[in-house]
Amino acid sequence: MEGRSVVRFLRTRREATVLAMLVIVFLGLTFASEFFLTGRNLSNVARQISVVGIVALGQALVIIAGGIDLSVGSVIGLAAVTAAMVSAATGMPSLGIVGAIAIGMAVGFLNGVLVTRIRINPFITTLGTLSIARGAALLATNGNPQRFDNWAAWLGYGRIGEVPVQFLLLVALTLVVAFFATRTRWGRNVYAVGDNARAARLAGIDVARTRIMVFTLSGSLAGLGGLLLGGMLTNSNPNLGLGYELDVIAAVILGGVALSGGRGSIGGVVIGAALMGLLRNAFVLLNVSGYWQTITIGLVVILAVGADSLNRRREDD
Amino acid sequence: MEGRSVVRFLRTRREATVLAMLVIVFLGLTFASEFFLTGRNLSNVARQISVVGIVALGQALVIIAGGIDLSVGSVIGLAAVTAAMVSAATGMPSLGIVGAIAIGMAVGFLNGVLVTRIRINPFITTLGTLSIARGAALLATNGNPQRFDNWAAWLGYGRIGEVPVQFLLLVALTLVVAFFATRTRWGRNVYAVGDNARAARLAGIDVARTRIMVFTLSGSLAGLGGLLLGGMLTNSNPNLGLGYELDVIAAVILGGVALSGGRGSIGGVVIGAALMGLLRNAFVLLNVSGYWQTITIGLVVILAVGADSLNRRREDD
Amino acid sequence: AAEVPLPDAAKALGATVAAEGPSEKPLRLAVLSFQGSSFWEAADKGIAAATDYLKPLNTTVDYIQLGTGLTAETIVAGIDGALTKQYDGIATVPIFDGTVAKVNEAVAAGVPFVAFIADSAERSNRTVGMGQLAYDAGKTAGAFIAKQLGGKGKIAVITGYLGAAQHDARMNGALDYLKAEHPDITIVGPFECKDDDATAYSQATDAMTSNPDLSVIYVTAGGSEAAAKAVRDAGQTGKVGVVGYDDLPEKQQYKDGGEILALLDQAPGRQTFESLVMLHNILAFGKEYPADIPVAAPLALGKNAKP
Amino acid sequence: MTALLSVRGIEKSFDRNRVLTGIDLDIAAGEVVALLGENGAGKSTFVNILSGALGRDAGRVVFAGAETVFSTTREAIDAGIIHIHQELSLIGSLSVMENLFIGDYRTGRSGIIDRKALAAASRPLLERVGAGHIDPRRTAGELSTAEQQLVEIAKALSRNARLLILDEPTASLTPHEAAALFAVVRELKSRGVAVIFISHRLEEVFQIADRVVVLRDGGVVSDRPVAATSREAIIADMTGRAFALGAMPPAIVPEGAPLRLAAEAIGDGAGIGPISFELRAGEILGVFGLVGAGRTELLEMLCGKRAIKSGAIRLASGAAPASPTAAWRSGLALLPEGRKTNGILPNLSVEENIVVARRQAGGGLVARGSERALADRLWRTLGIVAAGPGQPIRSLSGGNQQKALFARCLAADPSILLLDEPTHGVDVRTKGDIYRTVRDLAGEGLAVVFVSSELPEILALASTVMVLAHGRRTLYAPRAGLGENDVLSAAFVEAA
Ligand SMILES: Nc1ncnc2c1ncn2[C@@H]1O[C@H](COP(=O)(O)OP(=O)(O)OP(=O)(O)O)[C@@H](O)[C@H]1O
Ligand SMILES: Nc1ncnc2c1ncn2[C@@H]1O[C@H](COP(=O)(O)OP(=O)(O)OP(=O)(O)O)[C@@H](O)[C@H]1O
Ligand SMILES: O[C@@H]1[C@@H](O)[C@@H](O)CO[C@H]1O
Ligand SMILES: [Mg+2]
Ligand SMILES: [Mg+2]
Repeated sequence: MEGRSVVRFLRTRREATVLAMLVIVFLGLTFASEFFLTGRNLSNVARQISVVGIVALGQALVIIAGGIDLSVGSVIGLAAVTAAMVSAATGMPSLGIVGAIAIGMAVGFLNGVLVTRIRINPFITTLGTLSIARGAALLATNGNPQRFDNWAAWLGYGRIGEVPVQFLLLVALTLVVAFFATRTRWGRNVYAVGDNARAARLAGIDVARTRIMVFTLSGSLAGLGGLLLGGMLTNSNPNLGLGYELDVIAAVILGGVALSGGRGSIGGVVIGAALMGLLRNAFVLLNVSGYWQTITIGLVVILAVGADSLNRRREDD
Repeated sequence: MEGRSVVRFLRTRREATVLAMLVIVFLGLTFASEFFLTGRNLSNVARQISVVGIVALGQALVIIAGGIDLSVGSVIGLAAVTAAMVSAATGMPSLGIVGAIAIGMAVGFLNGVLVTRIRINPFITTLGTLSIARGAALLATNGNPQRFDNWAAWLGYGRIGEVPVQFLLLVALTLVVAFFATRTRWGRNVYAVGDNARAARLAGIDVARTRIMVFTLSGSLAGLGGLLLGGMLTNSNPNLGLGYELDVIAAVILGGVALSGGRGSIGGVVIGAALMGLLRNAFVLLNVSGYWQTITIGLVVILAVGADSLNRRREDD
Repeated sequence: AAEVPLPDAAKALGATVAAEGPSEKPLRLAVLSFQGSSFWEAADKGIAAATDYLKPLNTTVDYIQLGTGLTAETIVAGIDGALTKQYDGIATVPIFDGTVAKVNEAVAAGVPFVAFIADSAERSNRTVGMGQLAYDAGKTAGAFIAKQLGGKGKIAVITGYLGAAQHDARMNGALDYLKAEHPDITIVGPFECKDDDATAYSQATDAMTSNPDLSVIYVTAGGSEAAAKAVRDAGQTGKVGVVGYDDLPEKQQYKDGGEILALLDQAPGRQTFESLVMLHNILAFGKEYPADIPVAAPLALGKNAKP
Repeated sequence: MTALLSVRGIEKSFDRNRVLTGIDLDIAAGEVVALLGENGAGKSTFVNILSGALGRDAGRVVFAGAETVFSTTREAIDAGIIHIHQELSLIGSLSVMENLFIGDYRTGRSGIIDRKALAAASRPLLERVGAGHIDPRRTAGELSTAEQQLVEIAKALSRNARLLILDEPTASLTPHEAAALFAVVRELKSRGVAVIFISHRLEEVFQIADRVVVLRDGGVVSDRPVAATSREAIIADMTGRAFALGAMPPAIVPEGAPLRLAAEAIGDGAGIGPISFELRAGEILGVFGLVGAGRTELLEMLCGKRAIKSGAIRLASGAAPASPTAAWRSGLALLPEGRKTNGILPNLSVEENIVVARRQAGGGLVARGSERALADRLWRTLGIVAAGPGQPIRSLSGGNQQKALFARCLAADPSILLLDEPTHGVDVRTKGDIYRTVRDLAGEGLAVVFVSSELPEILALASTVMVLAHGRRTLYAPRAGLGENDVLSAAFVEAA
């Protein structure tokens, strides 16, 4: 990119504002804490970003397609216990991995079918499956945490050198999903469907299939998220992921995806997740008081998006 | 209404499906539990519906205007502690009432200004103020519940005969808000803005003012909700209202308000809140235990909206 | 070394463990705890007292606040941060099983680790674990309830979060005991209130309505004062009593009023204070403590309790 | 006579795109000024500035003797400037009567709506625009496009207009309804209301305007009394060169051309059909009818969007499509009516909008290079005016959006082209381009169904004409040998 287009990028893209914000927080932390720029801490941050980031990739596609997926938090919990229980029952960790992703895929597919075939609003559909998936996780385990300590769990806790495996997965998946979104027909169709579903359909796009696909993807990635979270803790609690949906959606929107559909980039989403993770790390490093943490998170979310809005006034409405 | 138009109403309006569902649950409970149709229980149900119902009235207007207000749960907590602390500090319960509603109003107004002037997406804005308001409530109280036991609290715990004062407030506010929405200039403008903000602006409607107004109203009603909840418990916990936003939004959508804005009725919203309240009552009356409660709530939400969707296929996309 | 006398603030919390003396080299301790309720506020008092007490003894205590959301990931991230910042010792409330691996990692790295209030259900290698044994506390509650009922009657159970180990253990400790020892006691519920006062209030109210013969409401976590308020509002004071946890100031009026029969207290301030002092003694003097320090579950009785 | 409106040096740019470079214009009370120009000339931009919907970069506006800077449409409306926008702007969820009095609903200071009074005040307005059959309590969203347009015009009457701006008001009206509109305009004119009238139908200009103002390259290139100009002169001013649409030779279906599609008594079970026809390679089937006749529904059945409940469709290329997706795959391309709601993908680039349908038939990977080349070629062929292929299509002028949608159809290389009002909002030159393109494609063997409300267009282009009325086929005959009257009388057949 030449100089001019860098400036243009910064002026026109929401993810640029968040990237700027990320850089500021990063520099601030470098000066504020001697421990921030240690390999160990960066590795912690990388791990803390990963699950939210991975789940946000799928959520981003759903939102770009004009939907929303509130069920991801519960799917994380359900997949985590599925991974642990399937591994334990079969003695085969690989089946645990398959199970976690498959159960997420199934919930996502169900969401997609309810939204497109029965035509239930996505917010309502996934609010419903949020409850159902959590209930199922509790029912399956009787509320008991499940030991999950095998090579499948290694995906969650393992490191290669200093780098968490989770983070490598995030990086790889980001590349794959970004490629999917920008360079494949199905990915471009996701944007078209979210932008104007009616026009997309008349232009020959199978809208229902596109929507089912993104929900299924989002569910699968949430399933993977559950596997990683359970693995990281070497313990799958049915309550894992409780409330994650709001964090994930915040990351997606921080990253520049429009809640109204049709707009947003995958790279931005990961930047959004990184900003949220960095803040949480800052709280611990700088001993920020509990109540101020809550307030700060709120302020940053508003600031990041607000700075961007002031920068570029919308032309519409 | 004549026979024909009753049928038309039932076939065409989402609130009719939910009303039918409500009637079914009501009848079912009448047979299933001897205690259901006692004055005492109905009075309990009426009280349990009230706060969610009142807060949902404001939320409905926000959603009809094309926005969303995630901050209501936190505003409930903030307003509850404000009521208690202001009453205690000034010795004047009336000032406690004013304080609760005023703080809700202030958060709502802030939401409105951020959404319209800084043009931050409502989801993000209110996700931010959700954090900030909760943090403020915790900060003000240091996490400690505040004794709130004076005549202002009576609004929350009092009954007139068997009827909870809360419920009378819900009924009165429903009538007022319904009248506002259907019969006043400002109310109709709310629908216009939510349906097509650009067209509304071109027709000379002050879109920003309309939006600020609905957010302010929603905040004020959430403030009142906090006052009532704190009063009911004669104890204002800064954590009151945690997670209420999802319940309130579910009630609004169950009641037939379209998340895309422009459509919905106020009466429907109260029916939606009543259905949620009745279900919760049913769980205890019928001793439905633990995990099944979670699953049932999810199923009912999907069923109520799904039955309606199947009934009337959407014409779009 | 001579014990350093405890300050009044610590005595008020019921603390008995004293420092063996000042440390030779400067020590840095990290304590990680949550915020958001009067329970954690009470725990904070112990932290503040220990911070003041240990400062002249060459030990600094840094308080890493974990915020208001109790999750395993938050605790793990907090411990990770503390390890990064190379503290000499760590004290926290590792309430979830998901923390086991991280605690073991800290101990393996040579950082003594003290758990207070609630340990994970699965045992970690933590240096010391102090706190109530939740299942046993539940059993104590069950025995108390049985005594109140004279072995016969009906109780309703309101639990905090289903799947939260501590809440489940308190619930099961009581229920297993009652089912085994007192089959004539009928159990209604459990109902999940998610630590929300308003929900607990409604559930208590509905439970009394649909069970006119109800005598006790057992609340395993947040919401006991709301349940007590429901009893008062329903005019059932003296007929229905609440048994719950944590003897906190806002519950006093219901003990006095007779709605609360008993609260099992955990003395959170004492636990945090003693955890930090033990860490100091371990690091500065190589003092050894038992790996498990059970904290008794004393019953703070209300007016209407049968002793 | 002093001017009611006096405009000097209006300038406007979007980013680096200079759209208006200094407009001067005077309009007197009671004068009807036609504002003409090619797609993207800046007509809508200019009138949006007058009515406060857009800000200006430079220039002065004096209205009714006072210098004005409207920052909101409300101020303009209060001053008496009423603007009917190019895109329909009714509020679908409000009733017709609420739309007529939108914003204050005749509530006065109380703010409380008197529904009876509102309905009573609405009826005469609807009658004046020839829409007396519409119940003012109906929800506006349920009305057909044309009915909505009429309500839109009635809306202008509800306000005390001193200057009425009509931006392509007749685009979705039949000649009959347009005539009713012109009657209203004349009545307003006689009461001293000034009117700015934008249209791409030049014959209308001669019917109604006093003066003709032509915009090109962001400035006024000519301003003449209507009597002192001609169709040719206007076109020359608009395009910057002499230009003639030139009579095209009549189209004829080539002898023995292969059958591409046959509709056998198809109906949707909801008032449309049974309709039968055949379509051969190289044939242009012009479908005429009044608004509401069911032409759009017919196309929807052909492309698989609307279920066929009776009868059957046979396609040379395979089975009848069950969905638009299948339709495009079997070589049917559809240019839908209503470019904003059914056509454009607003936030996507012009290029993506052009290639989207074609892409569905390709592989999984997006072939960027060939897509760009194709979009570039069509872009040039159709003369789309925009900053570049990467510009979001929503910021193109209406006519240019329509051209991009036409390009979308061509990009898919179809064997059958279904066009629903393809020249809506398209300027004369482009209309000519589209006609020629359609003819050329037909010459290469493409089969075309061309739905239009403009009779001259049907007659000039079609090789076969079909007329629908009330969902039934009332005429189906080769173009040769048909006169205007044959077609019109078939369109006006009463319901059975
Ligand atoms: N919001 C916008 N952002 C960027 N460019 C715009 C915007 N609105 C209009 N333009 C550009 O300004 C130019 C003039 O557009 P305008 O809509 O005024 O044309 P018009 O004369 O009304 O054309 P038509 O006959 O097609 O309606 C076009 O090139 C268009 O792309
Ligand atoms: N959304 C709608 N709700 C109810 N009726 C509708 C709707 N859309 C169209 N109709 C009705 O369907 C019939 C035919 O529709 P339509 O106006 O699309 O026909 P058409 O011949 O294509 O006319 P044109 O395309 O010129 O508007 C009309 O009677 C119209 O009122
Ligand atoms: O009693 C519990 C404590 O043990 C701790 O879990 C915090 O919440 C309280 O309700
Ligand atoms: Mg225009
Ligand atoms: Mg049509």
